[in-house]
Amino acid sequence: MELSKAVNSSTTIKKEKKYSPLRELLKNWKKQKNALWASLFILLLITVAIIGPFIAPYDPYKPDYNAMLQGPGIDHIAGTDEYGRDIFSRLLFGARISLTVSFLSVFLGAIGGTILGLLSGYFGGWLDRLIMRSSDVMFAFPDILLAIAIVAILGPGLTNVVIAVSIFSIPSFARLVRSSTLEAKETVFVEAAKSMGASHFRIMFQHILPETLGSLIVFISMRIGTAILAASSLSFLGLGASPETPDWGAMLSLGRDYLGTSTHVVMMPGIAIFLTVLAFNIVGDGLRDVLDPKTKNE
Amino acid sequence: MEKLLQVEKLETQFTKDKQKIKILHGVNFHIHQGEVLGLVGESGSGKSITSLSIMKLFKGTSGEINSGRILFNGDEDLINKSETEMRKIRGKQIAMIFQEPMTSLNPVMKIGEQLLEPIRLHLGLEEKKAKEHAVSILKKVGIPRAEEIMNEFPHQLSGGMRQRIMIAMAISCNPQLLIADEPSTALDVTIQAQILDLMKQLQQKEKMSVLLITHDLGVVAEMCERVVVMYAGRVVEEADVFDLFESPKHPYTKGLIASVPKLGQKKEKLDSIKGNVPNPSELPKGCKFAPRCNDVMPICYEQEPPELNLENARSCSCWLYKEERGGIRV
Amino acid sequence: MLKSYRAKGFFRKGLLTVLQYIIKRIFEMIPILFIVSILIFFFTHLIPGDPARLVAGKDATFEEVATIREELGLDKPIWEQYVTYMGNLFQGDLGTSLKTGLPIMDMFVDRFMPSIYLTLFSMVWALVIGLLIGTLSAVFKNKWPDYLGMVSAVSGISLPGFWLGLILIQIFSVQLGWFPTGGADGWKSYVLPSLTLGAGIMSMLARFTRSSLLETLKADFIRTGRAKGLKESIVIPKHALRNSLIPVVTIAGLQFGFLLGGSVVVETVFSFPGMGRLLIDSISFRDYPVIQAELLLFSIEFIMVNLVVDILYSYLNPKIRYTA
Amino acid sequence: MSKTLLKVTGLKKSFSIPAGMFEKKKLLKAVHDVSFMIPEGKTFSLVGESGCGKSTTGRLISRLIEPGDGEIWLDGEEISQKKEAQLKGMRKKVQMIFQDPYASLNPRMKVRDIVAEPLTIHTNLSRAERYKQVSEILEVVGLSDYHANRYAHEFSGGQRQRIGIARALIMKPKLIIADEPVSALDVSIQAQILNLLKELQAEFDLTYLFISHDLSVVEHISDHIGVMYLGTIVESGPKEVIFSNPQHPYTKALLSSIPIPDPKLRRERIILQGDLPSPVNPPAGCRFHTRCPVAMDICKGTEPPVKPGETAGHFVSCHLVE
Repeated sequence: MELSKAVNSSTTIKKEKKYSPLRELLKNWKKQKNALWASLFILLLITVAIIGPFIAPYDPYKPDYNAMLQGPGIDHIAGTDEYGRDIFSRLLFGARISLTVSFLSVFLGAIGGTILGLLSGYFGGWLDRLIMRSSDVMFAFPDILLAIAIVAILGPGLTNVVIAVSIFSIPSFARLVRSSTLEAKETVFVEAAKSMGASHFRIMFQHILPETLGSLIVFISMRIGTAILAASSLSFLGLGASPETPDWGAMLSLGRDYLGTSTHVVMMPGIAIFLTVLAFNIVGDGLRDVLDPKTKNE
Repeated sequence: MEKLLQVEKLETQFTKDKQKIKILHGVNFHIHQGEVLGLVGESGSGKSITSLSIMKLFKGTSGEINSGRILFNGDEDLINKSETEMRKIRGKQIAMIFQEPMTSLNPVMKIGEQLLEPIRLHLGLEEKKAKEHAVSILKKVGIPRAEEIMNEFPHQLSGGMRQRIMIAMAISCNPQLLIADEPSTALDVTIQAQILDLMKQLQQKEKMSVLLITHDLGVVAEMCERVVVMYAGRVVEEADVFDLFESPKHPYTKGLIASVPKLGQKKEKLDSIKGNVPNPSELPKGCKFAPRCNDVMPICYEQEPPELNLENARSCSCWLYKEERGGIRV
Repeated sequence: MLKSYRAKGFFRKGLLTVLQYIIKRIFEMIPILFIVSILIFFFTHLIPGDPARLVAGKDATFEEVATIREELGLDKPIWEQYVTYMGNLFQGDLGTSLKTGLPIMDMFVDRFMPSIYLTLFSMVWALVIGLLIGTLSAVFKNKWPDYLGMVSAVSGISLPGFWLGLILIQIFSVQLGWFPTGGADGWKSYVLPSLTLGAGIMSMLARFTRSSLLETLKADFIRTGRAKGLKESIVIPKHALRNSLIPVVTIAGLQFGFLLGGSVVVETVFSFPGMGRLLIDSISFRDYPVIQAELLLFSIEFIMVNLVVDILYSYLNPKIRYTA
Repeated sequence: MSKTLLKVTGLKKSFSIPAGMFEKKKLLKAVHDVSFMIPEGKTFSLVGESGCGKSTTGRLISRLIEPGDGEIWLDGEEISQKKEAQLKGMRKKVQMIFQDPYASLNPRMKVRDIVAEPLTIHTNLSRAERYKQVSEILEVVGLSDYHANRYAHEFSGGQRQRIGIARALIMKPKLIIADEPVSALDVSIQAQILNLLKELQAEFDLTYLFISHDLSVVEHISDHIGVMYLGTIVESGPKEVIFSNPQHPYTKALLSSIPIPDPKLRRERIILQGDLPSPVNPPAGCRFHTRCPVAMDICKGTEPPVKPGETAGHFVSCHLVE
């Protein structure tokens, strides 16, 4: 009698919650305080990028020669530029440009790189050598220089910036995915799947790709930061967005002549770029802690 | 015989995600001068943590000693020693060998450099003398071409050789106590035999005390004079090696010995211990072994058994041996 | 006596394998350089616009343009142009600028060294400070030096270089007047550009050093060192740092490319008379012989740096040094 | 005498390993002329130290790696040269159990999907039918439906190994290749798994190829044993013969090296000197001669032939044996 009671009390101490990877992820994500704030900031940016045109107080293209180079104030919270255009409105529009350009170019690069890296790592042999040697050649050009070269050929413009940035992203993604594919390929559970007679397709997509996702997501988030910096550098150099576009880099480029007199013209877009890139980097760091098993338990 | 090391009510805990997890729950045992003591247990029993606690090697981990005493050489309590004082003991009076010979040596330093470190530090020998000493130690642990090996890197040597180097490093300053944490587990059987043989010889020649930590009952039977069995961060049984294998007292020890396949034993079915090794953060109430025990009694689920002294200087923590609880077999 | 000879023999063997390794790497570089040169050559020819027309000017007649085209050898098939170009290249002739009509070699002479100094200064301070911050952060993990170091590092990689440059100019040149706003005369003019250019790399190296060192500190041999009774002030530099430098060196090499690219932006911000600014000027003028020569030079530089890194890596890692 | 399920003759495999510049590629001779057979319903164990080629042999037979030379007859069919597409039948008949129960189960899949994977690959059963079979087989290995809807890493080593066994059983295979299935487990759990494997063998008439370095485990589970050293089987035969009357000096040394869990049986051991030679440069002649305590001159030059021993099914490769 006493015994069975004791047994019951010891085996039913607690009814643990059922494990689910998503819940685990959310639980760990909440522990990443900085990353949580940074991801909220990014969500806000995305919202702004979508609804920006509706909430912008002024037309970002319309010059106002009565209000040139005004400092931040009640009428213009971020001041105005040399044509009297409202900087805050331009920043809102710029968020849409920056996010579109960086998301598009990183996703294009990520998709291309992932496919190449997966094939290269999984099949090895001549395919691997071909893909890796080509990426070696690409790596012979420093990142931004490659983008500059591509834009030099294609001509300036935002579309070409997207193409340039995605092309220079491909080899990095390919290498990343290849190395985690090689790692995953050596795992015993992949061997187990092979021993069961699983097809290449099943092994690649059921067993290997999920293994690479963690580091891929981390890299994507870091890469978006890089892409924003690269795109704005190109615009700054006059190789990206045309000067009248409310692109953050282009705004900075125009504003530099007024740096001495109206600092805000340069400060505002600079802060926007800095905070956005910072947010993506912090989110990347947080994701690394959550997703990358190597740095877990730190 | 005099006691070289006395561990009393040692409690050690780790912190994970701001939660404190106790790994050792009051560990008691002692080692005599010149004795080989086996510390046996399965994964999670806390045997390795016990050795790290003795050395206070917690830097870089969240481990800390909560309470207890670790008396070394009579009345020196290691727990009260500062880090500086501990450094003078580590490698000099108490030395340690680890399980993984492949990763326990620094891959970018020559063997000689690594071997000379403790010799210079603790013995204060000048360059030439230190080198001579190092070479003589290498020869002592059976390393051929000792002078050449001094200039080689770890990755040029086999696992067995690296473990010999680790042993050489450990005995280079004539320690009173050698803690060997699974020294032969990662090695092949024939190499394991070499290493165990070497350790036995050195122990007898140098009159060191050895604390041998292992999960392998075969190694224990072969090497040790006395044995301490650990389960879930506690010592459950302590006895002379012959007594322990002849008549194990604790149901866990009994189960452990019975579940090992033995050469020449014709048995269709092995005796096994039911259930699983418990996770240190989810221990049951009362006796930690109760859910897996064949002789479990109601009290086992309620209260932890005290450590009971039995005849032949052995002890056992089990309610079976408390007479007023109806314990029957002694 | 015999013993010491043997030991020396071993050392020589190590040296020999390093030499072998270098030769092997140089051989591997050749096809890559070759392909890179082809790519650059053909891609620069894809740049829209007629160079002959550019040289001749807007008002030139059709005949004039044709003559110039012939002079420049642009009427020949592109393969032939490439062979001629490579032939000239091996004789040290990089071609002539369309814009200035000067030999490109002469244009590079004045600009090459300032750019090299700029990248080297940036790399050196970034390495020193990056390693220092990374090491301190790892040693004082989760204490204030770590937080401070890592906050500045993550900010450093998020700062747009051109913006940082502009702000530095505003503060230190315009307001305080400590340094010139541009040019390349004397060490003072290198300070702000190097600071700007190195900030990103410094931050990356600091982050990487930290994580690499933390990883190494978890290794078994660190515990062995502590069990020997070694002080932390020996364990960390002698045992841990040496091991964690191996991956840091690789990363530093890759980041050098980032520096070369970044120099284009920074030179533009600081009106620095170097290779990077020349590139941007040439692009806006479509001065494709210059673009071509620049790209080739940059990629050779980058490949060379990676070679040096590989050699350094093989030196730091005895596993490579002693296995062949 | 029962039918032979697996017969391996003259199996060889070398791997080329990267070499420095100006050097020829090196060959690592992992398996060098291995032959043995397993009667249906019996257990054959390959035992040896690291680098002896026992795991490679298992992987060759399961066609995870391409055999270099030799024949593999499974259930009357030669499978060593078949293409992957032709191996469907063999893949159903042969299943594997792996050493590391933590690594061999995909951490991102639920237990029931892991166990059902062979069915997903080889059959057209509906999901419901697959899961029904999964819960039946889980019960057989001592788990329950409670485990099916969870992820493998929520369980302990022993339970995970049971999941691995369930996955191997679900296709009702004839041959199970178990590569060190208990060496990663705690002692008290090892016994559970060994008992389970024995029970399952009786219940489903399974044939085991058991690969292990642990002679005590091997003795417990096997009918026949092959002792491997540097890619070759140096001695093979019925368990009783190998353990009570070993002929090869390596087998003797190996048996003598095992620490016996009984302090009363402490004994003088044969301790082999030196390290295992590298399979990249195996010694000429008898591969064991560099460490053999009774080596003769002939051993250095001539590889010993396989000679039958006194008992039926006992074979030894040693110049000393007449």
